[in-house]
Amino acid sequence: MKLYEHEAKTILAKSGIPTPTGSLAASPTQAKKVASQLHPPYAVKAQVLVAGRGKAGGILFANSLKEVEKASSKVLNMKIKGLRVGSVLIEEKIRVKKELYFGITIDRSRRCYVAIASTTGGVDIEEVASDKPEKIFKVFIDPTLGFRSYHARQIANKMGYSGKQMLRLAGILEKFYKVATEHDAELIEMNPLIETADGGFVAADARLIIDDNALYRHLQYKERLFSKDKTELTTEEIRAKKAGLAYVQLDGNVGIIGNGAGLVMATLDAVQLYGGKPANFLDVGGGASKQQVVEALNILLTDQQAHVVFINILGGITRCDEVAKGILEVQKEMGFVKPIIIRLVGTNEEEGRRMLTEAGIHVLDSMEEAAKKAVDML
Amino acid sequence: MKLYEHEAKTILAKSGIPTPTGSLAASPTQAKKVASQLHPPYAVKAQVLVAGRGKAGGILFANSLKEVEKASSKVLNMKIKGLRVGSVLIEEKIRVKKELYFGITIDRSRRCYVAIASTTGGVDIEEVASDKPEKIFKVFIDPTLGFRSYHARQIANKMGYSGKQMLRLAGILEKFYKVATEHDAELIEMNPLIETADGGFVAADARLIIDDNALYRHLQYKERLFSKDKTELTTEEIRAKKAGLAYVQLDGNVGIIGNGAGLVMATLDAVQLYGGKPANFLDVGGGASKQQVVEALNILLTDQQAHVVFINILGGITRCDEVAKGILEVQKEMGFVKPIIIRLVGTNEEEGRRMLTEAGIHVLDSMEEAAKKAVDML
Amino acid sequence: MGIIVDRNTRVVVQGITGAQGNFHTRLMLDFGTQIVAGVTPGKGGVKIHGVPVYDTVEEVVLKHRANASIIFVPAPFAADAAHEAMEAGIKVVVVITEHIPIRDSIQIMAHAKQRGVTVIGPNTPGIITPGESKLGIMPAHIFKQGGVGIASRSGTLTYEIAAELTKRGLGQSTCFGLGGDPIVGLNFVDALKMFEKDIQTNAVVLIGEIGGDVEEQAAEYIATMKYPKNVVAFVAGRTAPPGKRMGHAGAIVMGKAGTAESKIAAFRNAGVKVAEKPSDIANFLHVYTPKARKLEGEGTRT
Amino acid sequence: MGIIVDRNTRVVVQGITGAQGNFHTRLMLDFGTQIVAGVTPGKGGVKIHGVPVYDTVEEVVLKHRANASIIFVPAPFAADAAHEAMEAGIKVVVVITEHIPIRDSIQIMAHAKQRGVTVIGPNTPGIITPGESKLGIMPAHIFKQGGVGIASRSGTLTYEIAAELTKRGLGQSTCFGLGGDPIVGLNFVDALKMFEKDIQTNAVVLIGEIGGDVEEQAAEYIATMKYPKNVVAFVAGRTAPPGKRMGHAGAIVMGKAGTAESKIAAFRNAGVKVAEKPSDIANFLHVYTPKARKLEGEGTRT
Repeated sequence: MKLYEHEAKTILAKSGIPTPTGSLAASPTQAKKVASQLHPPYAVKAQVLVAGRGKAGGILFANSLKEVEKASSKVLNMKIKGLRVGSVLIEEKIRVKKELYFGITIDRSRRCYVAIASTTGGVDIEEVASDKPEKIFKVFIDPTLGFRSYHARQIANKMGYSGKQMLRLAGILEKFYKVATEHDAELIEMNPLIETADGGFVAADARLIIDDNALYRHLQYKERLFSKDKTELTTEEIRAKKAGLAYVQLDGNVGIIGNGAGLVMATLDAVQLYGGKPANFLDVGGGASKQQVVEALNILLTDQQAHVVFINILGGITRCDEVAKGILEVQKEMGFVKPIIIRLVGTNEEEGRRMLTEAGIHVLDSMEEAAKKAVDML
Repeated sequence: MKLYEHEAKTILAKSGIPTPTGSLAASPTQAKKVASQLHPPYAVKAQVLVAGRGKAGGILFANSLKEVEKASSKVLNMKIKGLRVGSVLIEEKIRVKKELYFGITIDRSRRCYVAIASTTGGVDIEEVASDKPEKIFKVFIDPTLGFRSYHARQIANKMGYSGKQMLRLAGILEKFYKVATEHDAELIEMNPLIETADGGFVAADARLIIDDNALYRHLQYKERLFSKDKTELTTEEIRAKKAGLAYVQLDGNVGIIGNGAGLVMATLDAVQLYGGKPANFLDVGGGASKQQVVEALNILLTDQQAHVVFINILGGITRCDEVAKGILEVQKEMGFVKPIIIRLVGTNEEEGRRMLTEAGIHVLDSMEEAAKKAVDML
Repeated sequence: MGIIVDRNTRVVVQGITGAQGNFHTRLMLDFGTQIVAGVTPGKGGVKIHGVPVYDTVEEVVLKHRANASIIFVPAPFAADAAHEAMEAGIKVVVVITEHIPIRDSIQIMAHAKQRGVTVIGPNTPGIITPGESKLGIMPAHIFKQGGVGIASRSGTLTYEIAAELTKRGLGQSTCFGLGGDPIVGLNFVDALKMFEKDIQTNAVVLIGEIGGDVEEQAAEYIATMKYPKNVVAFVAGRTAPPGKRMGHAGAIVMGKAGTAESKIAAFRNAGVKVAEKPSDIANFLHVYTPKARKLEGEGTRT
Repeated sequence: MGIIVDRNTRVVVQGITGAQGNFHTRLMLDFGTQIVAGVTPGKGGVKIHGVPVYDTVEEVVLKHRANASIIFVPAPFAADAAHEAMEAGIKVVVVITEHIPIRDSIQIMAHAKQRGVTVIGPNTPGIITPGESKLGIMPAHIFKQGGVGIASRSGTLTYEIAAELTKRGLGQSTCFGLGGDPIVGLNFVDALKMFEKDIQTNAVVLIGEIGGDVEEQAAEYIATMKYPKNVVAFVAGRTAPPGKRMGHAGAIVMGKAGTAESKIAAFRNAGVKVAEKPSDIANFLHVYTPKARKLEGEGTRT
C-alpha cells in the first residue's frame, strides 16, 4: 500500500527526522492560508500515488501567497498519469546544498532488506545505479542484527561526511530504519534527502510503501485498501480487489480471465503472440467460487475496450463445474454482450463442459488454440 | 533492581496477564478500606524485597474486614530479614486447583535466557530442580529467535495442559516473556502461577529483578537506585553506592577495603583463614579517587562492628598516592578511632608509602602478612 | 530418486485441521505420501483421515521421526510454524501459505540458512516426485514418473506444462514451485544444482516469470558451469507493464529490472532454448533430449 | 607463542579518544602492542599518540588489516562496537567495558558464535602475552615471559598472583581475564583447551570466584580428559554470603549454587591442587611443574 508524501513525512517527523515545515491543502484558498503561516519561498506539491510527478508538472514553486494560490489552482486541476490531484502539500522551500538519496527496500537475491544511499539524489535511483554505480552505497541488512548505528555511520561516512555532520546524518538514517521496520516497509525512500546550506539534513520528499501482506499489523492503513481516494487503483481494480481477484487494467482489446498468476500471464503472452492485445490481467486465483467468476466476467463485459473475452481455466483446486456455473449465471442475468472464448480443463472438467455445452457454449481444450481463436474473433 | 510484588503484578496486569484483584495499603485502616471493595476471603501480604516472606509469617489470610485489619496490623509491625514492612498488599484469595511455576532468567553456561516451568509451584524452584528434576521444563531461548508462541505451547503442553486451556496458558507465557525483555529482567517469576478451580490461570505472586546495568533504559526505576524505601539496601550500602563503591555488609569484626572484586574477596578469605571474621566487602574499584577512599574509610570507621580496618591496595589503574591522600585526609579530619592495617603496592607505590610513612603510618608489602596482622590486632 | 522428497520422506502437516490442510492431507495420502502426523495447536489428540494430530512439531519429530513439513497455517501464524518445524529438526519445509509478510519470510530464510534447512515457498504449490511423494496441492494425475525436472515460479502454469509433457510421453523426476513471493527459499540455481546430481533427471525445465533476477542468475550459472543437462525455459509476462504486480507478489517489473525480455535474452545468450508458448517445451525436449525418451518406459509405476 | 594474541596481532582500539582508551593506548604502545588504528565515531582524522583514528572499524580493517579489537566504549554503545568489529571481520574482540546489560552481551555472544569470533570479556582486564602483545589494562611490569598460562575471573587478584609468580621466577605464557559478568565470551574449559595446544605453556593457573559453574565445568573437563598439563586453582569468595553480588555482576551465590565450597570440592575431586591463599600457587607450581623452571630462562626477551 502506497502512502501519500504528506503521510510519509508526518511519520518521519514523528520519529524525529527533519522534514520541511508545511501542511496539506485541498483548495487554492486553503493553500494560501497554509502558506500564510510559512516563510517564503514556497513549494506546492501535488499529492498523488504515482512516481514522476515532478516531470509531469506536479511540483511548482512560489514566492508570494498570490503565487501559491495560482500554483495550487493549477496543480489541483491536473491529472497525473490518469490520477486526479486531490490535494497539495504547501511547504517552505529548502535551501539546498546537495541532494542525496536514502532508501530501504528488499533484496530478493540475498533475501534481506537492503539500505541504499547515494550522493546523487532527487533523480531515479535505478538510473543512478546503472549509470554511476560508484555513487551508490549499499548495506545488506542481516536480519539477526538489523541496521545498527555503525551501519548508519558507515554509509554517512562513505557519502563523504565527517565529524558531527556524519553523526547527525547517521542518526537520521538509524531513525529511518526504525520507521521502515515498524511500518513493514516494502520500499521507503527520502529522495531527495537534502543537505541544507547550514549543514543540516531534511527529507524533502518521502515515499513509503507498506507490504500489503503485513497490513494486518497496521490496521489504520488496512481499512483504506478499498478506498479510491487513498489508493492509486481504478474503480474496476478496487471492485476486483473487493472480490478477491487480482486485476490489472491494460490497454488492449482482448479481455482475459484465468486462474493462477503464471497461467494468466502466459495467456496474455499467447494472445499477443497471435496478434491480439490483452485488455487486462485477471486472476481468479485458486479455488475460485461461482461468485468470483461472475464478478470477474462482469468486470470484463462492462469494459468497453475489451472486444472479446477469453477465459482460460486449468482446474487444480479450482473446479470446472463451479466456473461453468458462474459463466451460466452471467449468461442468464445479462447475456453475453461480446464474444466469449472458453478453455476449460482439469478438476471436474466433464461436469463443467457438459453444463456449458448444454447451454450452447462451445468449450476448447487447448490454451493456444483458444488464444488463436480469441484473436480471430476481433 | 528488585521490584516489589505489587509493582511486578501491576506490570503483568498491564500486559494482559491475570493477577488477583487487590490493592496496596500502608496502614490497617487503609487495608480494611481496600478489602471492603473486594470479595472475601482475603490475603494480606507483606511487601518486602527479600525472599522467604511466607515462612517468616509475612503472608496472612482473613475472612472478614476485621480480620484483615488485624492481620495487616500484625504484618505492618514486622521486620522480615531485617527489613521493615512498609506496606501490605490486600487481595482476594484465589481458589487454587494447582500451583505452578514459570520464570525466565539467565543461563550463564549457554549464554542465553532460559524459560523454566514446573508443575510444582509455590516453593523454591531450585529445590524442585534438585529434588524432582523431572518436574522442571526448560526452553533455552535462542537470542536470534526469541521465545516464540510455539515455545510457550511446548511448555504448556509438557505441563500437561491441552486444548483451549493449553492455548490460554501459552498465551500468558508469551506475554510474560515480552514483559521480561521489555524490562531487561535478570529474573522474572510467577511463583505460584495458579491454575484456578475454573481452569483459568492467575499469577498469584510475582517477582521481577531488573538488570542494574540496563537501568539507563528504564529511567523510571533508575531514579530510585539510592532510595532506602525502594531497595533492600541498608543505609551504609546506599551511602557506598552513591560514592561508587561496591559494599556488602557482613557480620564479622574486621573491616576490609580493597580494589578489585576478586582481590577483596580473597582478602576476606585470607582474614578468615587467619582466624578473623570479615565485617564487610568493600571494593573501591579501579582508579579510585581520594574522595572514594575517604568515603570508604568513613563507612568502616563508623561501623561499630568492625574493630580493625584492613586496607589492601594493589595499584594497577588505582594510584597508591591517591589512596594515601585519602587515608591521610581521614586521619586529619576525624582521626583513626580504631587500628588500621595498610598494604599498599603497585602504581606510584613509593610516593604513597612515603606520604604515609612520613605521617607515621606503617605500610606492609604482603597481603597475607597484613591479613595476619589485622587478625592479631583484634 | 528425484530431488528433495522421495518415498522415504516422513511428512508432518502443519495446520492439518484447517479446510485446506484437511483437504490436501487426504489428496496427499491418496497419492501415497507418507504423512506421519499433523499439528494444530490446541487440537492435539484428534485424528484427521487417520492421521494423528499433535499440539507441537517437537512431539511429532520425537514420536514419528518426521523429516519434512508442509505448512497450511494462515499467514499471520505461518512464520512461527516454519520456525517451529526448523527448531524441531525438520530439514525440508514446504510453505503453501500465501500472503506471508516479507519481514517474516526474511527471518524464516535466515533461520533456515543457520540450520541448513531447505525451504520451498512461501506461496508455492509444493513439490512432487511422481511415484514417490507429493508435498503440495498440485493435481497428481497430470504427472508421471520420468526424466524431466521442473522448477517453476508459478502453479497453474506448471500444471499446464507438466500435463502437456505427460501427454507427450515425457515423465518427470521432480517438479516444484519456487513460490510466487519476492522472498522464497530456493532459486533456479539451487534447482539446477540438485537436478544435476540426480541421476533420474536428464533434462530440466525452468518456468520463470517477470520480477527479480533468478532467471538471469540461472542463465549465468548454466553458461559458466557448462551445465551438462539439457535445459528448456519458459518466461511468462512478456506483456506485463512496469510497476504492476501480476497476481504474484513477486511478479513485478521495477523500472527496467525484471522484464521478460531481459530474462529471455539471458537464457538465449547462455544457449538455453526458450519456448515462445507452453507447447513448445515438449517439442524442444523431444528434439534435444534423446535420453529423455528412454527413461519414460520406467515411469509407469505411479 | 602463548594463546589468542601474539606479536602479529594487529589491534584497533575502539573508543580510543575517551579517557580510558587514550590512557591505555599509550601504555599498550609502550608495551609494544601493534596498535594499527583507533576508532571513535565522529573523530575520524585525528591522531592519538601517533595512532590514526577512523570513524568506522570497516575502514581500519580495509586500510590496516586489523585482526583484533579492544573496546573501551561506554556501556550503552559497547555492544554496538563489538558487533561492528565482528561484522568488519575482526576475530579477537576484547571488551574492557563494564556494566554492559546482559541482554546486549547475550547478543554479542550469539553473533560471535556465528562468525567464529573469540570474545574476551566484557568487564575484563584483557589479555597479555608477555614479550609479545597486550590488549588490556593490566600493569605490564608485573608479568614476564614464561610457561604458566593464567585464566582468571578477576583483575586485581590476577595481578597479585602474577606478580608473585614473576617474583618467584615463574614467567607466564598468556594471562587473561574471562570477565566479571555473568555472560562472558570464554570459560575455563576454552582456556584449558587453548593452553593445552600451546607448546610454550607447561602449567595452567585458574583463578575462579563464586557464582556460575565454570570452575565445576573445568574440573570435570580436567578429570574426563586426563588433562596433560599441571593445573593449580584458586577460588575467591569462601566468605561470601548467598544472594549478594561481591563487586562483580557475576560473583553471586544463588541459593546453594555457585559457592566457593562447591568449586573447591570439584577441583580437588578432579585432582587439581587448590591454593588456600594466593602465595600457595607459586609453591604448588614449583613442586609440581618441574618443566616450568626450564623455560623461564628464555622468558627474558620482554
